[in-house]
Amino acid sequence: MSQINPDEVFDDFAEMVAAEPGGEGIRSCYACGTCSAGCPVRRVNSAYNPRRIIRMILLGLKDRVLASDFIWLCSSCYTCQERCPQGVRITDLMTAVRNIAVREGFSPSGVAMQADLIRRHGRLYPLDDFDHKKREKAGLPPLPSEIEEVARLLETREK
Amino acid sequence: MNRYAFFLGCTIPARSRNYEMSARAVAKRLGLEIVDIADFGCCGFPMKATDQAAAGLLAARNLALAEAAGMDICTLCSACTSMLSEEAHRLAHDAGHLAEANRHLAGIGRSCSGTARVRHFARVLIEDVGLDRIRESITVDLKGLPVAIHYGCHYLKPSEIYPGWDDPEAPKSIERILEAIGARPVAYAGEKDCCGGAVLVADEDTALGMAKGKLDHVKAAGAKTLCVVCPFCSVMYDDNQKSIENKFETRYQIPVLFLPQIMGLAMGVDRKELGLNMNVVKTKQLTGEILGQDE
Amino acid sequence: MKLGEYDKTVLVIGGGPTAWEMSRSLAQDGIPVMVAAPDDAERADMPSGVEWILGAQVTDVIGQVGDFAVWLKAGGKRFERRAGAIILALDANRQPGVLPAGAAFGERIRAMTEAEDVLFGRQGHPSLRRVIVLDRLDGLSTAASHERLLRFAVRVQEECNATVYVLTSQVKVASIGLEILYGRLRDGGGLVVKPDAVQVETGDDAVRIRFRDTVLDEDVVLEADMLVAAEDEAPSPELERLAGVLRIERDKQGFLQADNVLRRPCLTNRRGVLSVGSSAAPSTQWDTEQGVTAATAEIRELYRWIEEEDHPDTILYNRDFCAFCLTCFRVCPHGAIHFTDRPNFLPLACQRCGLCAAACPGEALELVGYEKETFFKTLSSLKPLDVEGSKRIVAIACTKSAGRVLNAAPADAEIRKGLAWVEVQCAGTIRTTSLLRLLARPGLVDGVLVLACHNGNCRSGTGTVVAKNLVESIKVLLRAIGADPGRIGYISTAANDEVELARQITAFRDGLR
Amino acid sequence: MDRTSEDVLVIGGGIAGLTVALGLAKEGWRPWLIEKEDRLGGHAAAYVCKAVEGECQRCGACLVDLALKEHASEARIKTLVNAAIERITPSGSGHLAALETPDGLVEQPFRAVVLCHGFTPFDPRSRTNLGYGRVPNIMTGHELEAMLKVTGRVLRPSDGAVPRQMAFVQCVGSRNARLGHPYCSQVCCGYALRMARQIKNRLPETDLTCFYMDIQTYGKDFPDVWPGLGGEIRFVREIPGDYFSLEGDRVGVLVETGDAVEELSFDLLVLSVGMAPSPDQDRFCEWLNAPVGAEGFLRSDPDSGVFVAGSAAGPMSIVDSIAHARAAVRDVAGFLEGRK
Repeated sequence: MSQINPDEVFDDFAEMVAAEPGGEGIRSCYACGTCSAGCPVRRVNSAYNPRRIIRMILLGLKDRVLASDFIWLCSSCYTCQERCPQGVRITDLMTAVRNIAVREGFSPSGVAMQADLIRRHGRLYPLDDFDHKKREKAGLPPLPSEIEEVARLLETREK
Repeated sequence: MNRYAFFLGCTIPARSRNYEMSARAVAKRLGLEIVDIADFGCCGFPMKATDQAAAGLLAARNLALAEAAGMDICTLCSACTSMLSEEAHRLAHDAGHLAEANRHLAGIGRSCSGTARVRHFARVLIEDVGLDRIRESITVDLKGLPVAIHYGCHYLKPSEIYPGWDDPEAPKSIERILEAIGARPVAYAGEKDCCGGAVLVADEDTALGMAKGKLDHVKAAGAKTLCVVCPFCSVMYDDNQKSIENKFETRYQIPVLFLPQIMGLAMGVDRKELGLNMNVVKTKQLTGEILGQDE
Repeated sequence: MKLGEYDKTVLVIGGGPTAWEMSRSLAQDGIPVMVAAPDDAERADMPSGVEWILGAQVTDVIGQVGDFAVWLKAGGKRFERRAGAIILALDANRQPGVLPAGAAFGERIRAMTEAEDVLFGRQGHPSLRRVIVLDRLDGLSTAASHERLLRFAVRVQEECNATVYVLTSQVKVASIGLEILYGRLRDGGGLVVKPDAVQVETGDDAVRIRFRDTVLDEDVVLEADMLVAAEDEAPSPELERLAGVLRIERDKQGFLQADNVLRRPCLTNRRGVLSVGSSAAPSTQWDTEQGVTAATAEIRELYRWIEEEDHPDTILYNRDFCAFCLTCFRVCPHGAIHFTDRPNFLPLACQRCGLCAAACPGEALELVGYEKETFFKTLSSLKPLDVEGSKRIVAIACTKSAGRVLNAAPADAEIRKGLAWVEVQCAGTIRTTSLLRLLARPGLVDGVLVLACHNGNCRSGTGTVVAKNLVESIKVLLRAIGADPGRIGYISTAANDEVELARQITAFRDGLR
Repeated sequence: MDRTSEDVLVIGGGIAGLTVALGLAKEGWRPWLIEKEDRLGGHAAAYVCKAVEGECQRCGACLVDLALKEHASEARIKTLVNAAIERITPSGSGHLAALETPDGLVEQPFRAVVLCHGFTPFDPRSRTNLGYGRVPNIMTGHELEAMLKVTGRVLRPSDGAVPRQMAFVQCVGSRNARLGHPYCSQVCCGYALRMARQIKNRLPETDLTCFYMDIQTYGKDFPDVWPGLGGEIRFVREIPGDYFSLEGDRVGVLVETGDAVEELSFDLLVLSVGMAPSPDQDRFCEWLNAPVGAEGFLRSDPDSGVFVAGSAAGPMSIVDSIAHARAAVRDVAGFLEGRK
């Protein structure tokens, strides 16, 4: 039976999350359970438990949270966020936590790949000749294969 | 009649052309002028998980393009709708954020003021076209075709970025459109449940499990088709229906149609023009019953 | 010592903040105040026009509102003073809850009062990283104890900028301002946990607490610089003695106000003896403020009542039948009987419950305006019912509950069918003989009902119980003589309980042979 | 001082208004008591006695009837029912009130105004996820009070059947930052659990569940009642996430269990709705510019002769409303006597 030990507790983790856009309201949580009870992901995969994640963050369990798989399970359906009696923006909170995780070097390959595709092509799915033919055949207007401007926008920003 | 900057996003032009075709067909029948803006790129949604600031910037760029063209945005994909609406909402309510966005957009010679309005195709139909005109456009009697509606999430939520729109806890908008075209929306358990599309990348089993739950309820409710308004939802229920059937050793054979595909049928639009032959789960039998013919 | 001189001075008992607030409020209204402070700590900010007797103990009190004789002990002397009213305003006795097994108070584990001195006392704030506040875990904390707990926790956060963990079983925020205080705690980074299985281990450098986090469903071990045990707002130890001296009721926890909503906010069973703040119940700041101000209103009202209305005798006394047995003195719930060579019935103290008259073995006492004027009148006015097969029930009804329901019911209401009733100030008024007289008229009276108030909602406190026991004893009597005990019944009710009362009266009627 | 000329306007004939008017009358003043409904007593007059087997549960609901009885024999109060306040405007050192009464418009100057307009029960329709009005057999605590008071029984609205499984959901509209209700309504634990005990006593076969966050200490008898309560009621420290209708008009809810989400169903579900400021508050605020407290309820402004008593000043029980109103009597009298 696992146990949480003092050395796992980072006092400033909750602060870190609260400072990230979307994480602001985390401390308003009453742990009432409305979020977890209504969560469609949780009904299928009990590893995902938004209330538990919030409690872990408030306790300061930084590594446990950031290195976990469960923070990537949120389907961002906003059911919990719409219902939270304390106005905790739980879906946005998960985004915030994911962003922190990525910056700290934890992110599933799929997620990184998607971001990379967009960086390079400005689209999740660049249109190749095959797509162009299909579109033409379907009588759909032509579209550029890539949006090069997106790449430039992201570069200028990262500078 | 207003003109709309038609925002397709990434998935639709490449993977859900049937949605695009049917939407264009219906728009034409209803006299909606939709304009393609070649420079539109990714809405930003897929980048949110890694870098929400960058995601917001991609959205802001698209909004800037629409503003420059002097048009509101009409979307088909619910994820695009929420990503763009969310950014529009922030740009309009957070001056600091607007300035920050423009600082970056300046780097590619663009700027925005946060005035562009973003609405989903279905919302435009209800608010700008109106149910009466939709009713008038009907030429085929759907004879109360039992349809299960999957509203999906981002079409309704977060509700704060959709002021004056449908109630996420008891949505009615698509129901009203379907009733207007002579279909019969059937209630089913878990109507509000998420398709799981966004979990697909992280955990396929969970995503498919979520989609399965919905298909079970839809089947139990005796609906002849499942109506969707988002390509992600379609991927989960249509493209993945076979793999769900195999994974859980069950059988559904529930055609999954995009809202404009059903509308098109009621307007007597040809199957091909609606891209119905591109749906993964075969739609022939369904349309056959409706049109009383077999192609 | 003699009575009979009206004196407006209010005796406030207590030396702390509540007594201070109380005397200030009275003084503001131009009411003379005398404070008997058990401790002898001088106070700089004494309200003007207030006589503050330090180290004073009230040893005996007789009399009635407007006219109390009080004996005090102070500075080794015993002396008598007069007062028009007495207000108990002692502050709570703060007791830390029980620590988990193995834990003991010391450097790192302190009770909250002590911790306040250490952390906010003169020696300034020691630098702390983490503080754990451990509350009792049986759910019996109060808004009062949590008001203090939350204030403490927020202060530790803001002044020592430490991370605060609060372990409790129920967050008690049912008082104005507490939810907002709880919000301040959370916004400041404080975490409230509702744990199971708490264990505490002390090391030299830190205190370790192990508990089951019911949200994580995992055991958590936290390390902190200090563990602070929350404290209950318990009754001051003085209260028990004072209750004896003043002959006033206490609740189960020992506060000087019976658990009876009719006494709230500040009344006791004795007119002119009030209790406020933590003398009456565990009190938040808000409760105390309301109690103090309400008590001032009460005093004003009492004095006006004394001055502007006449106060005729309430009890008729027949010395010839009196056995000087002190029964009346013992049963009087309102301290309205002053015994000299005879019982003296103090009209300002009497609340006309009639318990004394009912209990008097010699029937030497009679409640003015009851027996002859109402009971016998009703009895003699009874005519046999003309309707065939219908049953006549005579009820003796407490005017506060059943009396009100019956009067409000339309004449043709089911509840009033064949029912005649006598209203009494308190069901405790009823004499055995009255009920026997009724039962002795089978031709005229089929059933007899005693309609009293619910237990805990009785004005005299004991009248309900007395009436219930009376009916039980008469049932026994009837059985003994082979008569039908079903002819007499007891029902308790309330002014807003008409549906249930009707159901029970109908059931009683249907049960009559 | 000639007290008869010192008119005080007491707005609202609930327990607070009655207590204030009675107290002032006893002090010799001549309060006007204005009630918009056709009867005095306010919300509490509709509450049921919750006694269990002859033992009072300390809810205080009957205190309203006692106040009404006292009021009936108090000549110094000028009482107007079915009366609305058209407007209140400053006039000299006091306030000029235009009262719409059954006998037409009355204009009357007052030296002091006591706001006792009470609260409004939270309307669960405003949070559509609660299913109220959409899912059959979901009712509010106030509706349950009324049902018990009028019929003495508990029956399912949908079919009049006796509920075998019943649930209470606490903190509905209370302790809710999203709604701008940063307060505990103070009364809901008390009324829900007192009614639950009474129902359990009358229907021993019926299972009772209570979904909650924190159970508040209510009444002096709480220490005696609480330890045994778990034996009568199943306490679940969870707030349901979804409310829906099931076979046989049962109410389904989704509840977190710690390791999964469980679907529970009940014959009848009661939303323990809290207190919200009365809709009338805004008008009084505007006319008298009475300050608004952190919780969103009104505060007294003694300097300008504006006082607030009872649940118009914040959520509070009947017993606390009486205490608050008694205190207000002293403050109002002090003001009229020209004393702070």
